[in-house]
Amino acid sequence: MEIILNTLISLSLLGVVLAVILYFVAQKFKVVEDPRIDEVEACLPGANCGGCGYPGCRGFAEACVKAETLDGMFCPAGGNEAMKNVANALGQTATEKEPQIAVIRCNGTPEKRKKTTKYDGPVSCAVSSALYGGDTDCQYGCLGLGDCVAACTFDAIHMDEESGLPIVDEDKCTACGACVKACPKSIIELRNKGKKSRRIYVSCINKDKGADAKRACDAACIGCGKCAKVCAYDAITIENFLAYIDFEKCKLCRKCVAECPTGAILELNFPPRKEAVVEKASETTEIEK
Amino acid sequence: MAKKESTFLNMTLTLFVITAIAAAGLASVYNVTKDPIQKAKDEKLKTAINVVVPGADKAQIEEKEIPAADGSGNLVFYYVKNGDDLIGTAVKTFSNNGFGGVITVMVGFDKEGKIIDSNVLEHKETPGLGDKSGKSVSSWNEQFKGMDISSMKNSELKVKKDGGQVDAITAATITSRAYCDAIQRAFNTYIKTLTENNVEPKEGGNE
Amino acid sequence: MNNFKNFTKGFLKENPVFILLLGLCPTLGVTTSAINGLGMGLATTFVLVGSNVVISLIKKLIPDKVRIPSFIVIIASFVTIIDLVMAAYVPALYESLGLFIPLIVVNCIVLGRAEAFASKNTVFSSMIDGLGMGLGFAFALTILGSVREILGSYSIFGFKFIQTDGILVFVLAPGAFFGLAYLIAIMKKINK
Amino acid sequence: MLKTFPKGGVHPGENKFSAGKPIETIELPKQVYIPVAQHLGAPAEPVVAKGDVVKTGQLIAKSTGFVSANIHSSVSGKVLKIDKILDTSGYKQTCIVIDVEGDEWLETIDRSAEIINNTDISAEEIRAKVAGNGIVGLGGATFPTHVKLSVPAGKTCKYLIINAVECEPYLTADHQLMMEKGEEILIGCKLIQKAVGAEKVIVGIENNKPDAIKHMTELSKKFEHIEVNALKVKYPQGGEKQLIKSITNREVPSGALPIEVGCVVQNVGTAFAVYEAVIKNKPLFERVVTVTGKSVKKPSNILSRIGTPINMLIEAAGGMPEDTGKIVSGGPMMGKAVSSDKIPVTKGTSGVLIFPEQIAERAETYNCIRCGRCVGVCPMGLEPYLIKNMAAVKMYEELQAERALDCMECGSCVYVCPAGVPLLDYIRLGKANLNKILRAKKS
Amino acid sequence: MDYLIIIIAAIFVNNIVLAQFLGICPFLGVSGKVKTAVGMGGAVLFVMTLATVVTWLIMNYILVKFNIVFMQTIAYILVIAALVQMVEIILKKISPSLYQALGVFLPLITTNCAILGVAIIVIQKDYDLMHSVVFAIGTALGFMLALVIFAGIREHLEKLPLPKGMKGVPSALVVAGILALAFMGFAGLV
Amino acid sequence: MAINRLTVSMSPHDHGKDSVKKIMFGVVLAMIPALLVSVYYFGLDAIRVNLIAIASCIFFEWLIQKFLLKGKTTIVDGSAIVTGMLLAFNVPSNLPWWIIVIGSLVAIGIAKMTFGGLGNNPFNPALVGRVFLLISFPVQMTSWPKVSVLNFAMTDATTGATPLAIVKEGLKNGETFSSIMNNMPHSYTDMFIGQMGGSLGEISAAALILGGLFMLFRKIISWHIPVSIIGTVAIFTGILYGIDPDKFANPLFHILTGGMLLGAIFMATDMVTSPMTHKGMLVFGVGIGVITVLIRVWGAYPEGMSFAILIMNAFVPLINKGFKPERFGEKIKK
Amino acid sequence: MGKNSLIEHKGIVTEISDNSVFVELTVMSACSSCHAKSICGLDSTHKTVEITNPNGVWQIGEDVNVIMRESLGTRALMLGYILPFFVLIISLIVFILLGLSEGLSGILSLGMLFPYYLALYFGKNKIKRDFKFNLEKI
Ligand SMILES: Cc1cc2nc3c(=O)[nH]c(=O)nc-3n(C[C@H](O)[C@H](O)[C@H](O)COP(=O)(O)O)c2cc1C
Ligand SMILES: Cc1cc2nc3c(=O)[nH]c(=O)nc-3n(C[C@H](O)[C@H](O)[C@H](O)COP(=O)(O)O)c2cc1C
Ligand SMILES: Cc1cc2nc3c(=O)[nH]c(=O)nc-3n(C[C@H](O)[C@H](O)[C@H](O)COP(=O)(O)O)c2cc1C
Ligand SMILES: Cc1cc2nc3c(=O)[nH]c(=O)nc-3n(C[C@H](O)[C@H](O)[C@H](O)CO)c2cc1C
Ligand code: SF4
Ligand code: SF4
Ligand code: SF4
Ligand code: SF4
Ligand code: FES
Repeated sequence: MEIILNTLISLSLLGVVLAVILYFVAQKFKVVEDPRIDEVEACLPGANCGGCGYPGCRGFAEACVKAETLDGMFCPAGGNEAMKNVANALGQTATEKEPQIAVIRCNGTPEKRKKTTKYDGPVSCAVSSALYGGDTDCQYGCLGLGDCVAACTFDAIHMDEESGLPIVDEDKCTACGACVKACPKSIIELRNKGKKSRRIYVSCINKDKGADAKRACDAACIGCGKCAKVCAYDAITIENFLAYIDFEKCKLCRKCVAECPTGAILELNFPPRKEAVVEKASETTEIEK
Repeated sequence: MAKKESTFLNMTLTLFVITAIAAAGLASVYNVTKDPIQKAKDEKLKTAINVVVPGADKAQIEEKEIPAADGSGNLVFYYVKNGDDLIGTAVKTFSNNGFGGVITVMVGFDKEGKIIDSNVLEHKETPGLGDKSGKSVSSWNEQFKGMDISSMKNSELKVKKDGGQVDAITAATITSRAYCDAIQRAFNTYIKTLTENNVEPKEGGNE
Repeated sequence: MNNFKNFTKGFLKENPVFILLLGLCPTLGVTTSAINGLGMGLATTFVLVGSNVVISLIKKLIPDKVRIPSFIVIIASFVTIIDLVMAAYVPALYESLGLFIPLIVVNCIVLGRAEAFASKNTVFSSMIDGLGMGLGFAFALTILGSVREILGSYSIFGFKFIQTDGILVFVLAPGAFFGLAYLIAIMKKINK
Repeated sequence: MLKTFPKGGVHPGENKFSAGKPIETIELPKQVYIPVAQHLGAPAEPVVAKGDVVKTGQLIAKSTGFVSANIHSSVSGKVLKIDKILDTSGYKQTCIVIDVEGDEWLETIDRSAEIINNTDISAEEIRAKVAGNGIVGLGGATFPTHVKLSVPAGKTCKYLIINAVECEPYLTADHQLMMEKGEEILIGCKLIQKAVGAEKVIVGIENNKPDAIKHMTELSKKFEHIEVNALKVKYPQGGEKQLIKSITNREVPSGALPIEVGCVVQNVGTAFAVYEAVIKNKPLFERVVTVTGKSVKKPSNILSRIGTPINMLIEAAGGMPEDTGKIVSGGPMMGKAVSSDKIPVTKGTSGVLIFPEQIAERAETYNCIRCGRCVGVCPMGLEPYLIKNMAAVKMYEELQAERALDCMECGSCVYVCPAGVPLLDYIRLGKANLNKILRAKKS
Repeated sequence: MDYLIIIIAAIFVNNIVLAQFLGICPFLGVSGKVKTAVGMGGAVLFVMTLATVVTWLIMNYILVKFNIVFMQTIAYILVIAALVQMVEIILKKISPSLYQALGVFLPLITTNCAILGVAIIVIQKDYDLMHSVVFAIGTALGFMLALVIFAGIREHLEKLPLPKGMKGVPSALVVAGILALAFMGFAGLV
Repeated sequence: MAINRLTVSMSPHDHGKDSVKKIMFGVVLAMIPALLVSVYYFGLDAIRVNLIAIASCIFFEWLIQKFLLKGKTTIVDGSAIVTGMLLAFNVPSNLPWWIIVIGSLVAIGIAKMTFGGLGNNPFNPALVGRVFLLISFPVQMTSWPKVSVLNFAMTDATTGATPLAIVKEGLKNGETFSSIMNNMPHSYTDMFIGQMGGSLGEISAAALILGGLFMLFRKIISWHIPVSIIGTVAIFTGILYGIDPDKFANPLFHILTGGMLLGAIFMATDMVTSPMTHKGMLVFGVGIGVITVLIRVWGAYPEGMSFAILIMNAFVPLINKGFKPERFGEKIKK
Repeated sequence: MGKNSLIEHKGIVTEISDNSVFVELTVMSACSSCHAKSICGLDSTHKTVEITNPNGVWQIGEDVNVIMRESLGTRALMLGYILPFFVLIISLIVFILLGLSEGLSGILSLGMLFPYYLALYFGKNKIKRDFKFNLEKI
């Protein structure tokens, strides 16, 4: 019994003393960590890729909790789904964002774009591009040394053995943009993923005059302007002998694709085109729907 | 549903209550476990003694701390008695010369001062090498059984390498030596207690 | 369903040791044998479950600012209970875990914190969470303990399968680090 | 004991095949490609248009700032176009393409061979002529010379050091120039001395050119305050800071200019160009280029017009060897490998080296084995392996504390590295990115 | 002499991290920079000594007196938790700028595990106050040594391309293992 | 004009003659004399141990690179051979084969490949292997066969202690150093040429020094590390010996016995795990010397070289931070 | 420059008063992603730093770098931890040598920290002057 009494007295006293101490502690730590941060963090993919612009997922979670709205907050890795969860957790609404994906704007396979020199140095696009324009006559094209591959935390981009060009894995790419930053040639662009993942874009960024571009690479955009003429939606602009398709305006009608004399415009994930269908633009649109 | 506010009083009270409850709970648990813990401890000691003085588990044990003969610290003597009848004496002894520092050894002497058995209690020797001196690991310390140190020449409780009679554990001479040292210390002290109690000392055995 | 998920995540996806890298001291310190690891793990589980339940029961009564100290008191009480109980009924295990039993406090504070105060959780889900985390911890400790015991003393749960000394390093400090290092690497791979 | 700089340095094989070969002129090309950016600093602005007829020596592109230089036509003929043409940089750059017709020089240029020793010209006038005639440093950095000749207020120049070290293996252009135009060079030195107000001119020549040392010492007796110093052979003695250290034992502080320690360094070729510009009124439109290599039939020192495609020089040196694997513009240690044999000679082209295939490729690379040799040989006292590692993991900002910007890219570290680590590749990357960051911070 | 032996033993022979397995989390977590490691070591030195003094007093003058030694764990953890925070609060109240400078300089991690461990070990070893304090100092110095060595190696490894699976914690643990192996050479030194 | 595709690379375009491979095989060459001596004294066992160690090191390196790291294999660079040989040099010649294999696995797998292979490892692989074995298999690792000249029969040689162990034992038992040395079966000359118990590569000071000189000449190593280690040991033990020549062994004894020379010449000099600058190397060497003597004189182990080198390996990054090369233009600053 | 290196932390301007800018530091090393930080690191992620008389013009919500000389960090460490450590143990040693009992010495040496902190309190203005941070835009 004595022990119980002793215990009771001393420990309770301790409790009171501590309470006093902790009262002051609490004054200092007014911001007790918001438990919602944990909840928000749980909704995030946890890749710590930095795509959101915050230091790691936790940083983003804190920012989300602290900010009054979720405007301008987006986790590219988790995408809309993650943001919806975050919004739920915080009792707010998330702004939907068109899902995006990285595309490689170079199609210079070894057959189309002959190697003219041998690069002898570290396997690094950054180093190579500091040395010279690249081992082909195209000064704009992909160097094929895979800085983008190394930059991707989602294992979503790989070098294709045959073409020597990177390929983006549709399912894995989260459009975090790490590869875009890594490419010294600015070849990679984030574009809207498109319905059923269908995309059309000019797979070339060569700004040389048509003849020069063509000499360097058979797949080059020569800036002839045929595509721009055929486009009914005004989605294609030509600048510096180079066509660019605005993905906001493009309606995926595929007319330009057939028009391009060098095949520089790529279409992705469309069903195979029946010869007959190509003729009638209207039907092409049908297929899409 | 509303959470308690963090006022000074509130906090003090809450914490007071929580600690009080905790204290009460713990004290009860302590009360319940007090005896089993003591029993476990006794049990352990008894088992340890029983290894070196068989029969100790059924006997009473008297405990006494006695300064070592060479003044290097205290040894604990456990007089194992059946009523008034002394079955043997277990001595908790030590040596500082182990490979990893102190080795604690329990030695049992019979009434004549012969070694009944011995065992290591604690050590920091290399596992697998030094710890072979423990009874549970090997029967190495069988060789001490029945030794009558008092009848031995000064040098005999030593490893063979040092001119004694004891076989060392392979590649662990240091441990073996320390073990002998501990036993010697126990014996010397044991003899000293006998002399002090005016019991006829046996010959030899002093350092 | 959600509870089930909560329960299992402690094993692989959010294993406190292999993935969250929490509570590494006891993980390294007590795992000289499988049984020690298991014992430590179960002790931790007990504390975690107990404190989670108690806390989620009374959390509404506690003002925010003494949350943490109350929490500490409760956990420490459970630790003391398990400490006393182990000393009384499993003295051998108690001795080999030694210092690390009181240290359960630190671990459990860390492991249980977020869960215990998550505002929405029910008592039951708190318990499940504690159970999952605790068993995940026990799982990790048992694995590491087994590895070290198998390599270090050629035995498993005390059953010796080769009658010689093992590779001693594995029962010593360096072996703990090596074992954990490669287990973490393997777990990372599995989780991928 | 001959003087040299104390720390670091290497001894690459000298391979001076073209030593002693007289400077020769070759037939004019049919077309020249003259880049508007041949110097450090802002590119020049073309002042001619397609179809214009130009004379040799005529200004075709105008300096666009203080640190920039005029460009003159190296031939007479008609401007064909102004277009992007591949040059030494490995990228396409703006060039003025001229169809050659005859070789009609501007009348203002004194084409006689007579040596005129007239230093009675004011410093301003010297600077004006140097600037007007587009003189840039010919030692490799192509820094506009008039800038260097304008000593900033508050600073004084004690020594004018003439860099005749030519420490790069293979190259012999400066050597040969000294043998043939020694006197002109020394007059050029006097002119520069006057412009910068130096007390003394010291010509530093490495000991592997005994004939040049003798010749120049002989000639220097004719002039006051000119001294020739023989130096122990060690690469990169030609580096400005190393040369100053060797000769004066002064150390230019990190990030500072030579004038900080009272020195100005000019290449011998530059001195000659200054002579020609000031005395003969001749713009810089031709220079001596060493064309050499183990497989080259006729290693030569060629006086080439700017804009000549290098394959013409190679033709003149006996033709392109069958097994050519690499062509380098400049020396083997600092020169730039070019991606085509048609790139034009520029003011900075000191040599054209041809490497056969078997030695064109670099040594096999391993991980760095941390042997410390790169640290030992770095003349700037840097830790190349560390800078490389940091650059490779993108720790660009931290490079500043490691003094990465002090690296002069001499390549000594790569030369000795037994593991063949591409140190300099990454160091350059690191420097470039660090500079980017610093510039961004400033603005 | 006694004290010297305790210190040497605590730093080298029974290094808290490498042999006793305490304070592993901060050891692995915040040891990326040598400067910070030294700083943290300094902070731990003070906090550990302070905590040892206080807990020792509590043990010997409260728990033992009232015969409630079994309350050790709960009393210690409470006292340590409060103490560690108090130090910070006092600093903050006394000189906000000093506190801020520290905050910028150090990632303050309070190594509860190690501090609690030391407080308990000291009691287990039956040290008197002075020996306890010396032991705490030795332990803290051992912690600092391990932390600093480790920070050096980490800083170095960070710049190297390690195999993917070994990056971060696994390689750090292997380094710790080899360090522990090497420190075993000090066995028997005291 | 048809020319080949030109190679484009960054400057410099010239390269010195040394390569990793040449360095590694240089070290192997430098170890040959010590190997020959060990064959002379330990018989074919010496070769057996060497072959097993080298083969298993190469095998594990290949295995790990091929199947775990899935990168290119670099076993041809020769570093695995050096590690294997040095591991073999550091164990008794009668070590069972499977223990050697475990040692190789630890050296290559744990100490080297964990960090990505040659050049990245912070600790000396052979020594990690050795210390691992020493602690794991103390019995086998400390039973040294007695030397017997040209014993090719491979009969069970009797085991004997190393001079270091004999002296340590003796001193601990209160004998004086000189009396121990009088009973010692080995004279200083014996120790110099290699007639004493010990790990198979460490016995002959003469052969090791020969190898060291060769490496110095080939500029594979510089003098700083060996000289600072040996100098420190000589001074430190000299002072102790001066204080009490009965209780402490003399410097010559310390230098000639145990792994002192093997460590100083071949293991501490491993460039991967030693500092980059000469000043740093001196500090490194002094550290090794001091720790070795501490362990030898006061520690439980008779030999402290391996531990000392590993401990100083851990300090290398700090030494590299503290002893940077003198920057050009630094002194003039301000 | 090399010797006098700087410590930088990212932060956000949260408050501006007459001559001070308050910046909340956002990331703090490894702890920022640790689950346990609010227990052990005591919310070290939310540290606010006051910068008196900063150069330049700042706005609330702006991202900035807070810069401090590293030597200041070392000094802060000295004042905050190392000196009180010495006060503690030296007074402990002195009291014990004076022959006081252990418990009393312990309590007294703990008490000795008060004068230390008092001294610190009186010196706080000087400290405030010395410990200066700088701001930089990102
Ligand atoms: C890793 C290692 C651990 C050792 N552990 C012990 C030990 O625990 N006990 C011991 O007596 N000797 C130990 N030793 C020392 C020996 O094996 C030592 O050489 C021996 O005890 C002396 O024996 P000797 O007198 O037969 O040479 C150890 C040695 C090593 C290398
Ligand atoms: C921005 C800048 C300004 C310079 N200003 C001067 C100057 O005022 N005086 C001068 O003598 N050199 C000046 N230099 C030239 C350098 O000192 C140096 O000669 C030039 O960069 C080439 O040297 P190098 O070939 O050794 O690299 C300047 C260089 C640069 C990059
Ligand atoms: C590594 C290195 C080596 C150099 N070697 C030479 C050389 O051998 N001869 C030379 O004239 N300039 C050499 N330079 C260029 C000089 O540093 C310096 O720019 C030049 O002497 C300045 O004179 P300039 O402006 O007249 O060219 C070298 C530069 C570097 C960085
Ligand atoms: C002079 C020199 C000494 C070496 N010493 C060792 C050694 O002691 N242990 C070892 O494993 N490798 C040694 N190596 C080989 C190699 O450097 C070593 O395997 C690397 O540490 C592996 O990354 C040595 C190499 C050289 C050039
Ligand atoms: S492919 Fe590019 S955008 Fe897509 S996930 Fe990888 S790095 Fe991010
Ligand atoms: S896309 Fe860019 S980064 Fe990727 S391989 Fe090509 S050049 Fe390199
Ligand atoms: S680091 Fe720069 S200066 Fe130093 S040796 Fe290498 S290239 Fe030359
Ligand atoms: S010379 Fe090469 S191998 Fe040696 S340290 Fe430098 S980079 Fe590494
Ligand atoms: S410090 Fe994390 S469990 Fe000990």
